[in-house]
Amino acid sequence: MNELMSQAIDLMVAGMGFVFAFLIILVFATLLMSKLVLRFGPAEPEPATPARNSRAKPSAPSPVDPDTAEAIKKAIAQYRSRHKK
Amino acid sequence: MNELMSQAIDLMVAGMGFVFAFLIILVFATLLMSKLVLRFGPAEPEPATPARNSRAKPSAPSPVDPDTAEAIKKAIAQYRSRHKK
Amino acid sequence: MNELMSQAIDLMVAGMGFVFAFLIILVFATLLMSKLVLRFGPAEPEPATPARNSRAKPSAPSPVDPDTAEAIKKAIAQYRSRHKK
Amino acid sequence: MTLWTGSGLFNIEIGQVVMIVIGLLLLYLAIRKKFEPLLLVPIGFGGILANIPEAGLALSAAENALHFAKPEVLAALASTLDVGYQAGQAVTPEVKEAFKLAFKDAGYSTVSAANAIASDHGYGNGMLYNFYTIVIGSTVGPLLIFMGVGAMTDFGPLLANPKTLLLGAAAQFGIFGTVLGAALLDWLGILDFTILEAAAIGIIGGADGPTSIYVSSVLAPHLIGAIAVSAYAYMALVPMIQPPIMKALTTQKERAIKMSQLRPVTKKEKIVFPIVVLVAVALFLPDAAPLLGMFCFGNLMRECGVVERLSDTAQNALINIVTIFLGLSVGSKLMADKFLDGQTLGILGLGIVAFGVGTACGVLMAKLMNAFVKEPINPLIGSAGVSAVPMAARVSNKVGLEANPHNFLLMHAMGPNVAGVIGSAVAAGVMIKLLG
Amino acid sequence: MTLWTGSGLFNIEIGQVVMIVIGLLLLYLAIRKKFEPLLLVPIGFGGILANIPEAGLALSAAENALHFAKPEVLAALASTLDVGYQAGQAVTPEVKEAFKLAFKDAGYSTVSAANAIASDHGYGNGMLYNFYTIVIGSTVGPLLIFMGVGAMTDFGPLLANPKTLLLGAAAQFGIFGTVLGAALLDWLGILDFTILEAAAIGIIGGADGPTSIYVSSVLAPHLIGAIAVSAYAYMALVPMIQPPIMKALTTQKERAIKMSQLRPVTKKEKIVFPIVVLVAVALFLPDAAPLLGMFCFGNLMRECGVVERLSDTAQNALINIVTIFLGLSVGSKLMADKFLDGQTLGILGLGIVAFGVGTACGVLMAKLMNAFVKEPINPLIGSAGVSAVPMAARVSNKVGLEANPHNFLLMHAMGPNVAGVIGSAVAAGVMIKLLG
Amino acid sequence: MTLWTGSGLFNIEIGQVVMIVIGLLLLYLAIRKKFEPLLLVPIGFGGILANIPEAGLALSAAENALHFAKPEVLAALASTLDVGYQAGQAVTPEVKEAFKLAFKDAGYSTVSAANAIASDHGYGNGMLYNFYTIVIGSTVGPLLIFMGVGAMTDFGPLLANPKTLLLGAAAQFGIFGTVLGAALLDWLGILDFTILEAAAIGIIGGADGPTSIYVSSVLAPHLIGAIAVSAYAYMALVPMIQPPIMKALTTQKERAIKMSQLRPVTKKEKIVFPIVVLVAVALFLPDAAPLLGMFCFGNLMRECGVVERLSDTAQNALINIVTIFLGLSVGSKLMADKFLDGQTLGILGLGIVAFGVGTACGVLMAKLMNAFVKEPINPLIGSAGVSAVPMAARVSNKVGLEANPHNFLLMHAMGPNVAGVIGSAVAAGVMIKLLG
Ligand code: NA
Ligand code: NA
Ligand code: NA
Repeated sequence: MNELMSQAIDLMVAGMGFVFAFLIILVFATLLMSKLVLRFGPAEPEPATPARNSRAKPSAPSPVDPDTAEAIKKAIAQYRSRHKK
Repeated sequence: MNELMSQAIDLMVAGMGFVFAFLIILVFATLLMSKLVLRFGPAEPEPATPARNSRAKPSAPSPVDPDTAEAIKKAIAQYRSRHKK
Repeated sequence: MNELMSQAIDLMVAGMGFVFAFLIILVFATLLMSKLVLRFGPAEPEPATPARNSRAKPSAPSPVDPDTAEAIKKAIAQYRSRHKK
Repeated sequence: MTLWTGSGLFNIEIGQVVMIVIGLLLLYLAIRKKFEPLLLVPIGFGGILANIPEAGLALSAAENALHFAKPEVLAALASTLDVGYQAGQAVTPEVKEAFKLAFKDAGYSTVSAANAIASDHGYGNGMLYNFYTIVIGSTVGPLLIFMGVGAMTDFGPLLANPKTLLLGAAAQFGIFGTVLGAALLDWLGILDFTILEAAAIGIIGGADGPTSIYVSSVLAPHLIGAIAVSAYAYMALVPMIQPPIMKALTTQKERAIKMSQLRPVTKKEKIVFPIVVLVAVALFLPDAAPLLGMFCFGNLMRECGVVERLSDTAQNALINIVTIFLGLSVGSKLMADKFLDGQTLGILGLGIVAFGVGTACGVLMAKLMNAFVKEPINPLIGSAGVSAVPMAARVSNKVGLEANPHNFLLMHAMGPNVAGVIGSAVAAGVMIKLLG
Repeated sequence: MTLWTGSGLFNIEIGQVVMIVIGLLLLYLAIRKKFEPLLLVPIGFGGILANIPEAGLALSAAENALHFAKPEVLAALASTLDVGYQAGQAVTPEVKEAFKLAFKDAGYSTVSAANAIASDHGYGNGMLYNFYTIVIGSTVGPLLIFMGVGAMTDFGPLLANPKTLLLGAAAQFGIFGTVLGAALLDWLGILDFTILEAAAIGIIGGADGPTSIYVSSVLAPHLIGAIAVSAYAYMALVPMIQPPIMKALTTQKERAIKMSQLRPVTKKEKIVFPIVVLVAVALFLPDAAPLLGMFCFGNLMRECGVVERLSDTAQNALINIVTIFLGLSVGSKLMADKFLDGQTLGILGLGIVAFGVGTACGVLMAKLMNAFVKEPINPLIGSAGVSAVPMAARVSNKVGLEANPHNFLLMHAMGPNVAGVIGSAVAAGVMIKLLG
Repeated sequence: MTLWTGSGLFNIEIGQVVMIVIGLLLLYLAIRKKFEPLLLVPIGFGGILANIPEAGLALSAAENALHFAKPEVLAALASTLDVGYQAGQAVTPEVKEAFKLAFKDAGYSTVSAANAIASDHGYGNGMLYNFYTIVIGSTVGPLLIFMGVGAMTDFGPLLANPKTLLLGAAAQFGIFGTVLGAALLDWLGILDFTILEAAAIGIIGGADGPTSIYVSSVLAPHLIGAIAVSAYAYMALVPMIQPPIMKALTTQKERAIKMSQLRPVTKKEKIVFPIVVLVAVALFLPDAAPLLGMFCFGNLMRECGVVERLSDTAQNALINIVTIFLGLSVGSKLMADKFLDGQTLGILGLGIVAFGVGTACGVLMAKLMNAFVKEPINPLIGSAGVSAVPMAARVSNKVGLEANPHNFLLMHAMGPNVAGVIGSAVAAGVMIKLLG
């Protein structure tokens, strides 16, 4: 087994060891944080919003959220139809 | 009285003197400018718009001014209510 | 006739010659391209959109195209009028 | 094992812990207390990043090289930094100190030479150091913010009543009074300041973020962190700082003075005004040209009505992008060795004095003017002269309403409010002219 | 007192006064007369800023150092600039001249060395100088504008009738004809031009802002101010310049020619076209690759339909930001010593010739083509070949309507109009290839 | 004639033809097949630009000078690059090779010196070279993208079920397994890799674009083109790569496991979480500070609710601008001599292995966790741990629906999905710490 091979194995051991260590710490830190926040803080629950966390979403630079935009479009369409007749 | 002290006093005298001199000149320049503009220019009065000159306003990158936006929102709300029934 | 003059004439000959050569090639390349595309591609004709290709158009950073914006404005105006009475 | 010896926990110093806590405090104030969040969120976060041990995000390539202090690298740097060190010589703390000191006092050419050598040895500038160099070191950041602010500013109320410019002038006593205060602290031997430092601290009295950052980056870059933080913090505290002073200096009767409706201002006047200011600057104070020039440019783009798209960008995309980098860059100066000393406390103390003096002088100036003008000015709008746009104007309005529920001063206060911005930019120009 | 001796009024030179007036004139034309305001507002304002006495906003660190000419600084610069000056020697106007001349003729390395020395002595680059170096010196600014223009351009009409590309070719005679004109002025001894200057002036005939700025920044940076100003000014004047020429060269009957409705163009063709252009450039004219490459990239982003958000940004936030800095940078070249001489008048005179020749050749080419093609072309669309998008196309349409109220040429004119953009970019590439 | 001898057709090399075809292929995949178009359109286009013969858009000033190899320029460069060449000596291909090799191995100072000399002789950096230096060379580009991604990321699902972080950890086996794979190829003598190259290739397993670009720019810049392309390509192929593996490793019964509705998460938790992550990074892995710091900063701006305008800009204008330049910069590394060799094939091969291993380990980890936790986890969400946000989570959801039409896993899969981003950033930090 050549040197690169052993380096790679060392890197894997150290790397995965550290990744797990770090994320396990983070699990406990997060659980603790949530407990503290929920203990001392008015609970104003608010559902996780999946729609927004796509990183590739082609959102144009406008702050209007999708369904408002949707509504605007409908409103306009309707306005136009009313406008024609 | 040490040297820094005297420097500070000199700075204050020069500074405030200049600030007043400059802004007094600006007062007269502005009065003159307004007189000239109003003399030779069709007077199309237009009220100062306070709403826009907050520098900290979290205006999203949209050219729509607040009350138009307001109106849009109302329009949508109204559209929706009409839409439901 | 001085040297600059002859340089200018050379530049003109070479330049216009090349410009024409290049754009003539481009004419044929484009015709060929169109033929190929229209041959091997489902033809989904779509009219050229003049409205958008003004380079100086002061389009605010919003994806709404002019006449939609137009419509929005009208819609709002109308809403307001309805709102007043 | 490298991972452990290279970890933060293993290397962290007490100073860094304190600074990280301060960063968290700034985030708390910004997010929970709404203290100028647009700046204090990036500043606070940048402060934390700058104090992550071993990461060296706020250090130049050379500083990172000196931190790790490999003998061969030190040997390579020795001649450039003019430090007596031979290859192979032991790297004692004293040696590292000597190198760091030499680098701190080095001039432009030496610094770039040292950074080049460090780069040759594989060290790079920290991310925040690059941000600082590009955004603040070049002074372009504050100027672009100022351009955006100009594009958001409506001079209408000022044009309707130009004499309120004088209120904006009077409030600048806050700046120079604070310089005097700093000198006093120095005289009493409580703290040491140079005139440059005193002037940079004074600018806090301008109650204007970009101006403070611009001036301190020119006169005393090492204080920029403390100065920017106290400037923004006190701007957020204006609603608490000003009212007592305003009430103490005015009678109920004065506070109840009603001011006549402002005349409408024509578009033309608004277009010509920034050009008038620019010409005045060109003729009388070239050193204020960068600040006021960009401010007027932004305002002209706003008012001229033919470059809407540029004005929109200056007010939104561009100013936001610059704000993010400016905030992180200021945060990069929140480092233990520079921030945790008496001067910072002095700066925080003097900062509140600055706001107080500015407020008081604005109010008194208004009362003084009432001795001369026919139709009286409500002295409460004088306090708006410190700028802190638009907070200070809102305060004038609020206090006015308490005195007389039918007395709306907001529009009248906007005049001195924006005048204060011009005033402190002029004061900044004078300081840079005389000291820079 | 420093403030007075350092004031603008005390130091202003007549040249600067004139240039400031010219800046104000540009602002007037841009705001009141709507002359290409997106560019001329920043250019005019930048021109004023560049001429504020003592501020040195458009000067490099070294130029600022030479302006204030402190003996010790001159001594430090002497060896680098290779000027015979010993420390202590009196600083006569001649000495200052010698230094300035030496700096003007210095190469890249010498310039950076001199600036480094000036920085060591506390002088910095002016704000506008930095903008110019980054935005135009690197040529990135015009290229990004060109990318944005590509993202705003619809090649549909051109694809529907590709032979109109030839009209875009013919109009480029405006460019080379102007080069000839400049050479003629030189021959007649009226003005002196080098071939580089003549070529840079000729590009005004391209009637395309970014192309003009790009070419002059490569071939004759010292003329960039005059060239950009006259290019944009004449683009705004197209509705006045073109119609008489168009009418003079066409009969009423020709002007009334109706052209058949353009065929619809498929999305696919629009997507493939920019790639075809790019490949043609790669094969035949690499020197046009930066300009046409970015143009095609912008157009591909627009048409491909899968990167809407990038296309939006290229058309708005990004192009606006670059436009602001590009305009100010061009303005920084409106300095008295460079702008106030015969060449500028020559450039303004030749510029209008360029537009005229281009217009004429476009029209004549259309008439020539009518001798060969079966269905006739209305010669009025030939004038659109000078580009000046979309103004020139609108002019063709307007003149056409005068001749025949039912004759809408706008769509037909858009073809040669955008072809003109490609044509002048190709001409630019040829010039850079042969002279650059 | 210059135009012909300078044309692309006359000078093009076979390698460039192949690379241009590859660029066109990338555009086809991006536009027609929707393969991560936001990155692959700019990368593909940049690749074509970089391979335009004679244009030298991706070369530095010195490389351009060496390409044209004028004797006097070579003579000027000889001493700096330490190549034995006298003025006047014939310029043989060997000589050019010698110069190019010397430049390739040169350190920072030598490179800048050589570029300065080339600039003195009128050569300039290519446009793409400048983009690369500023955007990737400084590492700022990937970091800003990461900030924007943070501003688009919702940690809600992760906070509702933090133990899914472990799935994000397990999936990182993909990274280190690939390093092992590369080492194996080297051991078997099939290809040669250094440990740095192997590590950079491994990061493809992180299935995260900016992280891959950041790590390879630090560890193996010459491979950045191949690594970025294969990372983005495989991210687009996730819907094809993952399902078979997921099905092979799970029983129908496991895939049908229903998971209980996630608890609602409070705004406060979302605000505090990025700060918790930042502190953990500061304490345990400073080398991940740039990546995770910017990521957390973006997320804090998103969640804190007081800097909406900054968050909007980070998610739109800023990230779009950076994406355009980042893509073109990556494309500039798609040059024949660097891309067309065995290593690239190896990288493409290893890349798919990386995704496979990561997917498998994520699924297996989920099954392992089921042995310990009371309420069972559906192992299908384990595969989302590779990140590739949000594609991988959608895949988990889709496969889950096939097994049980009433089983919506999307929200549950978003937890490990974003955990995977943190996981690979941590892995990146470890690699840079141990090898960088
Ligand atoms: Na102020
Ligand atoms: Na043209
Ligand atoms: Na990952």
